[in-house]
Amino acid sequence: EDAVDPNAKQGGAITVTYKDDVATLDPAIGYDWQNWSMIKSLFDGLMDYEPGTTNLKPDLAESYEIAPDGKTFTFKLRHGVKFHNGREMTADDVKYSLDRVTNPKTQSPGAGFFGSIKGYDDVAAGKAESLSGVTVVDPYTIKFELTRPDATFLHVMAINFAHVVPKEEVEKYGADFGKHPVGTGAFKLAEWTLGQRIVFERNPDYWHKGLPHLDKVTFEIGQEPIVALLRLQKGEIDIPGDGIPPAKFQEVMADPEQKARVVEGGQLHTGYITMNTTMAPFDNVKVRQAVNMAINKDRIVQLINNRAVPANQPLPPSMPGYDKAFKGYPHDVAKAKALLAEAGHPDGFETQLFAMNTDPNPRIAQAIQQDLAAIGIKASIQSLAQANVIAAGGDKAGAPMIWSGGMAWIADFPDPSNFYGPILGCAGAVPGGWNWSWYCNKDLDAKAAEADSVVDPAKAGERDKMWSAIYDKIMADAPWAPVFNEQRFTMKSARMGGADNLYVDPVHIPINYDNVYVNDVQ
Amino acid sequence: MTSPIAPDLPATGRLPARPRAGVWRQLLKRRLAVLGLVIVAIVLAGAILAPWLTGYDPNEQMFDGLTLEGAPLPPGAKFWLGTDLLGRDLLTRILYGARTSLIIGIVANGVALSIGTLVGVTAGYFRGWIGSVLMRFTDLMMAFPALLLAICLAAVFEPSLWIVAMVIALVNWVQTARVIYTETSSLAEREFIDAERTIGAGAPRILFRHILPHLLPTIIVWGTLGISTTVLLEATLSYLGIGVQPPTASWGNIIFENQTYFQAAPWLVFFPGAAILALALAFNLIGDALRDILDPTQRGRA
Amino acid sequence: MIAYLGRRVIQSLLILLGVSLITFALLYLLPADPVRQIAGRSATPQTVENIRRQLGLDQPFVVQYWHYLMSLLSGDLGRSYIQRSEVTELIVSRLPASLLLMVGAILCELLIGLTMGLIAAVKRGTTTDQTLMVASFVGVSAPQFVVGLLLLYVFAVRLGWFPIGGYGTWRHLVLPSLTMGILGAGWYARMMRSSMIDVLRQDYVRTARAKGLARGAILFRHALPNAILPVIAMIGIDIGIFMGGIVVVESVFGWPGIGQLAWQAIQRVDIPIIMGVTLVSAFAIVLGNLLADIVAPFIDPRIKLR
Amino acid sequence: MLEIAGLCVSVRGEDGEREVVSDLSLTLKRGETLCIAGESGSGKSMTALAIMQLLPQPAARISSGMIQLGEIDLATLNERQMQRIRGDRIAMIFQEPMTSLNPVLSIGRQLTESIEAHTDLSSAEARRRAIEALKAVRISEAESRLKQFPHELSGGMRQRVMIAMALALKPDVLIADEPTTALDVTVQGEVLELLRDLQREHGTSVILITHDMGVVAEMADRVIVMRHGRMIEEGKVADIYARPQADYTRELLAAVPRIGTGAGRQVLGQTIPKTPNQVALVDDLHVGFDLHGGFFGRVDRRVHAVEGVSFSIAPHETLALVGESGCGKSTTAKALAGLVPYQGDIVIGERNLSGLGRDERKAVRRDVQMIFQDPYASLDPRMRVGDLVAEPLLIHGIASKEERGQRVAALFERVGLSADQMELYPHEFSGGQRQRICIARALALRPKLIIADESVSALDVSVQARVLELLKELQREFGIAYLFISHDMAVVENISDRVAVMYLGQIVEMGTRDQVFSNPRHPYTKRLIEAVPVPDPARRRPRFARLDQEIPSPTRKIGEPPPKLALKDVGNGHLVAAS
Ligand SMILES: Nc1ncnc2c1ncn2[C@@H]1O[C@H](COP(=O)(O)OP(=O)(O)OP(=O)(O)O)[C@@H](O)[C@H]1O
Ligand SMILES: Nc1ncnc2c1ncn2[C@@H]1O[C@H](COP(=O)(O)OP(=O)(O)OP(=O)(O)O)[C@@H](O)[C@H]1O
Ligand SMILES: [Mg+2]
Ligand SMILES: [Mg+2]
Repeated sequence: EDAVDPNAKQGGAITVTYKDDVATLDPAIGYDWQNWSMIKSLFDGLMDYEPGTTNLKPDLAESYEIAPDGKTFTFKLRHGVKFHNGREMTADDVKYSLDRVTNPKTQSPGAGFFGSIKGYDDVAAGKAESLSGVTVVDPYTIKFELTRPDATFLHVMAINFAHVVPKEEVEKYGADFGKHPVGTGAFKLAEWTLGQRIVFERNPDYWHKGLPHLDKVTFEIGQEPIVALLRLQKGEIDIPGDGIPPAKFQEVMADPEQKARVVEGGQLHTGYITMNTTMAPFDNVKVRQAVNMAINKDRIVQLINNRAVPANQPLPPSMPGYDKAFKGYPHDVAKAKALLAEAGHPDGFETQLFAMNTDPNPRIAQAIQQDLAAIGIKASIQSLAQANVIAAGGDKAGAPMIWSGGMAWIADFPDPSNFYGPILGCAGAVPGGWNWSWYCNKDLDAKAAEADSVVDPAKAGERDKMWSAIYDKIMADAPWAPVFNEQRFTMKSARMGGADNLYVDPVHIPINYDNVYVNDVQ
Repeated sequence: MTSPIAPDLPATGRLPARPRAGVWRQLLKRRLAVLGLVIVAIVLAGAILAPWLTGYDPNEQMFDGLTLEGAPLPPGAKFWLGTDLLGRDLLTRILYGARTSLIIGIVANGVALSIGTLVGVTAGYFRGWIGSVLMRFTDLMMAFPALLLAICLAAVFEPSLWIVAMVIALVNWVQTARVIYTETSSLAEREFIDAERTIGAGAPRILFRHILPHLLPTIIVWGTLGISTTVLLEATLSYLGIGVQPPTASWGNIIFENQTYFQAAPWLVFFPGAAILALALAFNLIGDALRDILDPTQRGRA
Repeated sequence: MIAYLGRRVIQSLLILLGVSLITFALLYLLPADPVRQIAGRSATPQTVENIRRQLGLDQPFVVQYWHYLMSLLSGDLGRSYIQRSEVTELIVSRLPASLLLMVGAILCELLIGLTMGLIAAVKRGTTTDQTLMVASFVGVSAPQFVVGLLLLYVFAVRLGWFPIGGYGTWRHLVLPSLTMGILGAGWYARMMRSSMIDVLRQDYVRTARAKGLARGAILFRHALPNAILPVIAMIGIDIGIFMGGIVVVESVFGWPGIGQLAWQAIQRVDIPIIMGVTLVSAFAIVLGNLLADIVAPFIDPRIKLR
Repeated sequence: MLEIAGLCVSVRGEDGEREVVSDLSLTLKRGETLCIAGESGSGKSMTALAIMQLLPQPAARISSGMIQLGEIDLATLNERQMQRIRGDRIAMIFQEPMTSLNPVLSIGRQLTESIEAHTDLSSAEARRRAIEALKAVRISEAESRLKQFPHELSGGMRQRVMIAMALALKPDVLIADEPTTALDVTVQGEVLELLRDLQREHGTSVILITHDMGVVAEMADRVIVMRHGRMIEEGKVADIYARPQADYTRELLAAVPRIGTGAGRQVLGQTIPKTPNQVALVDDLHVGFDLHGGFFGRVDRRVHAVEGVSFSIAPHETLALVGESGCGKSTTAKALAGLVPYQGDIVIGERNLSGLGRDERKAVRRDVQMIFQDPYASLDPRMRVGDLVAEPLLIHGIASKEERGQRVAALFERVGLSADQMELYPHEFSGGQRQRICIARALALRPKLIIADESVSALDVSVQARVLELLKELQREFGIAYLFISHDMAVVENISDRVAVMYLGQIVEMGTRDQVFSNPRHPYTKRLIEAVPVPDPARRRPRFARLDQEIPSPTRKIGEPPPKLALKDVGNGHLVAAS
């Protein structure tokens, strides 16, 4: 077991605010910014990350074994872990939970993560109720057989969709389980007033002794980020879950007292422009490269108050596999023009740029538009609601260019493969898919499979290199123009304690509720 | 006492010599109305002459239009009304934005007003099944969420200024129709309408010459209030992807894009807001004066 | 009266049916696919199809609508695609807040608007009148978001008279109602002024003056009830307008009403919620119009319900 | 009591100010009745309003002069001080009873509020006073009436409520502006009687504005005659009638129609062949208004406004329709003009109105023109009167624009208005002037039949005489027929060839003028003739006998139509209903 912060104080309560409603706390379903880390505090999976880092560690599992072929994983479960309802968690629950999440009736948006488990296809097709590749060896041992070696499998066991749920509670509440979540997590649900407030209280029986530090976490729902910040400034709340609103960023940073309470950290995020590689003229790699060179990323970063760093490749810098040596495309208007001319468009062309309609995305789109105009590309902006942009991207003839901001890939887990499959691989380049550049390179798909079959943790460095090479190749084909990697700025109340990295935890967003504490309790 | 008056005999009446003072002339006699006309003229001139009035391009994001931290510049010598979040000149954007907003606030609003008036007057005057059908349809439209219609239209059509104008017209006539309906039905009961019928006046004449003038105050109230409402509605619609898309400026979307910054950069909300207000007020001043001029019982009022 | 009510109720039901049909059809035509919102980014095409079939979204429009209508009749509005909760539950939990805000807002608009209109009509042509006119236009032209934040900033943050948003006591209600009310007040003020000016030159007002009544009695007892009739009709209309503005105000003040629910649902094509909220708001509008019509005869005895 | 000196009232029009009352001085003693008579538009109403400080805003104002009530100069008082005077010390009854009561307040409220405003009686006390006042104006069931609203009362009752309101506080001065113009003779008789009673009891001074010289003779102590805004004669009523000084007064008195003097007119009655060239033929006309009521909103009662009325009018003929308020005269007229749905037959010219297409109806409509009872309500207030009069010509495409203007100007002169007034709007005219505009409008098309619904009742006698003369002249020249609706029996006698007496929707007596006036057979007819005031102060009637019961109502339950009266010929076509 990892150590508990010796300075931590026990007790106290904090308040966190969010603008948008919390949809559900069912780990098989919740996939939003807000409920993602809430679920992590209510439920546990076999694996987890060390707080504030991207380092995997066993969680409900005490230990695990990987067969040399990389296709069989065996987990030993921790003894004495209890659900909030008092029953002990066993391997049957793990199996049940995975059967449930892959069952189409559950309608889980995360079912696809488990595609490498044997028997997945039958369950997904509704032909089987249970994953044949998951075997309960004994109440404290569970074995997974995969159809292919999968280096990401341990990460998959750490994501919310793999969290363990008690069968009896799920059956009791049926479709409403998401409103009555029962897990093994550090907190349990105490109150849920729809549309207003969710209250978590400390789980006294939490298996990880000494955690959580807080007695209570209250989530208040439905308020504008600007107002949330006002309330933080008045000391009414502790964490504005939606972050510092752009309109207030400079005001906050200009005040040393407030600035001191802002924690900055990296984020597994990349903002990029997709170019539909099946649509003329973006089917010409030179055009795509020209676009890459036309974008003035520094200016865009300046527009969002320097809350990001310019990006030159799909992976964000804090992701394993990020190629530090890669220089990407320079901002070079002349060269971009030359490339366009080579591609047969000396006078440019007209196209459309889709973007989501929430600030600052329309602004960024306009900056991109101006940059494109400088090399002769006249892009008209379609600023739409999220659902409409996604719909256009999933249609092969829908959108020539999309600015990904607002809907962008925030990694599900810290692994380089996570930026490939659905958004750059062939699997995503289908109607309704998320590969909006419709880039499908069979070669790279094979290379990706090869990289993912390197399961041995000792070879992780090697595997990262393989991924770097894949992304470098992608950049040569330039289906995307990466623009920036967002930085996270979490602001907290003065009374909150705990290491800074808990406040920019790469997986617990905005903060790691289990490990933070408040200073104003005895 | 014996001068014959029959149509088949020559008429010998002496006509009054004094010509009638035209509405226009009367309007120009009123200080406030003139103020309104001047404001409208300024806005119109600003919209039409925008390219000659400013040295900037409305969509040009200037490097020196932002601070190094990416903050917009307050009003100053170079940028008279300051710059926006992308470093564009606000004055230029307001001037060009007037083009969009005038179309919305005047054309779209005018069309909505006309449809509403037409429906309301028809339903109120004819009653019977025409009236019933029209009013039930109005009720339906009123109960139907306009925004949804707008979103769907946006999905079907290529977003453009004219589409948004059409949507606004389609959505905004309903309330007018209801109010006009109520008023028309009570007007239709008035005895002078009966009197018109006995001299053989047909429905069009009664509706346009006798009922419509009485509805004028209501129409003016709704029309002038509609200016601000529609201009702001346009911003909501362009936010949903229907209507003018960035970077095209309109007063509504300048406000809408920047409203969260109203403390950090108040000029971004204040100036376009003032422009909308001025336009609406100007029309109200003209409308009020018109109403007085066309209402004979108000004569003698300066 | 009962016959009248009966007829109106049937008409209202037909209107609601019409609204449900049109909304359903529009949502059906909407190019954004709800199933993909549900299925998420890692879903295989097969998963997508599975979900589509389970939700019955692969069926022809008529069948889908029929199913919806049938469950509607049994009081079931379906289950949200994204939130996965009963729509009825979601709406019921938020409706009281919306209704409260609506009542508060309408009270504010009437109070502010009618007072302004009354004063402007009486002081017609004076500086007071012109000031009020400008004020009412400011109310109508000001973006609600900014108005809300300003009120919040001044009265909650600076002066601390009211809480910074939230829901619960009457003090929570004041600022959001005021924000909504300021817009409506502009409308009511203009309408009231217009109709009051008309009433003030009626013969019976002259009679009242001839009786030596005090100004207050003339205005409030004689002129107001006559002038307020068009305003009453407006309240029914107002509910519809209100539904449009509610989203902004709710989110500024963290008010747990159905506006936010609807807004999020629209953004994510959560059809059952959109349908539910549409029907509820249509119901409110229809009811508002009906109430306005029923109240009218109590104010003007000449009006007969027919 | 009240003294006016050098009063000038001016109104602002499109082209500057114009005096409508000039240099008027008068005194009113306690308990005295002062009648102001004079031409329509001579400033009578303006004078009354000036006293009350209620001149129409923003157009009119007192430009100079003094109005002294006791020691107070009313012209110098501010609004608040004036409030204490109005209602309490000076009360006023207005010319238009229909619009002068607030439609949304109950009678009781409107009565008690003025009592409460000027006394500190408790509300129960005020209520008692109100009931007393209502009883004083002889409104039956006074207590339950308090809850009723103005629209639920007939015109006569409304006027009585107005009077009750004015008298409830026992003012020192009562100004009554044409209090009986809208009423039929029987009710007029009652109202006048009432005024006299009240004056006797409280010693109120009354200013009575009227153009009915019969009423003047009956009521006045002193008379003022006005013309063009100036007082042209003043004196004791007997002196004025006996020895009028001014020419105009003489003219006025000469013009007064008197019962029993109309005989000079050539009687065409029976000589007119019944068919085929009738201008209009009405056969068994029924008009009913359904009333919805009860809990289920079904039709449960019906107003039998017109029940089986038959008559015919020949060219050159004037048929007078008389009867008390609410007996269905206007409704008959409206049916003829095609404004209400009816049963039975109406034949205009040769054509039966039912079963005509739209264009034909329009053509027929041209031949029938109507002059409405309420001139103000029947003129579009937003149009210039010149345009209003030209409108029929325009609609029927007669004459060029210029010619139209000339024709309208000629019409204006013909009805005693000046062509300059064509540019004005209806509200800028006095009650009588408006009526003349309506007449001009009806004449514009030179129809075959003119329906004149109380068209001359609002006119002063001299204009009345002129208009009647004009009507007759037109009849002579063009053979226009008239359906002349009136409650003024003297006028009726003066103009009509035949007379039909209506009661509760049915005709109870019909015959030539001589038959009806010299030999009235039906008791109701007799009563109508009796009720006419005599324009001679020397021959004041003792007391007018009131009917004990209220006028019966034409509203009946569905399925209980009123019994049909059979008309019997008592000789030479003189039809009388058996009573
Ligand atoms: N609101 C007004 N604006 C302009 N002129 C008016 C207005 N009201 C009345 N007048 C004019 O004032 C003059 C006097 O009108 P007033 O009403 O006093 O006449 P009157 O003697 O009462 O006539 P009648 O017997 O017809 O009622 C008329 O010439 C009329 O045209
Ligand atoms: N639209 C209507 N609805 C219901 N009842 C009506 C309507 N119009 C007239 N009446 C009623 O019909 C009856 C006849 O009315 P009408 O107007 O013909 O009377 P009138 O003889 O012209 O009386 P007056 O001399 O007072 O004008 C009255 O009792 C009246 O209340
Ligand atoms: Mg008069
Ligand atoms: Mg009548």
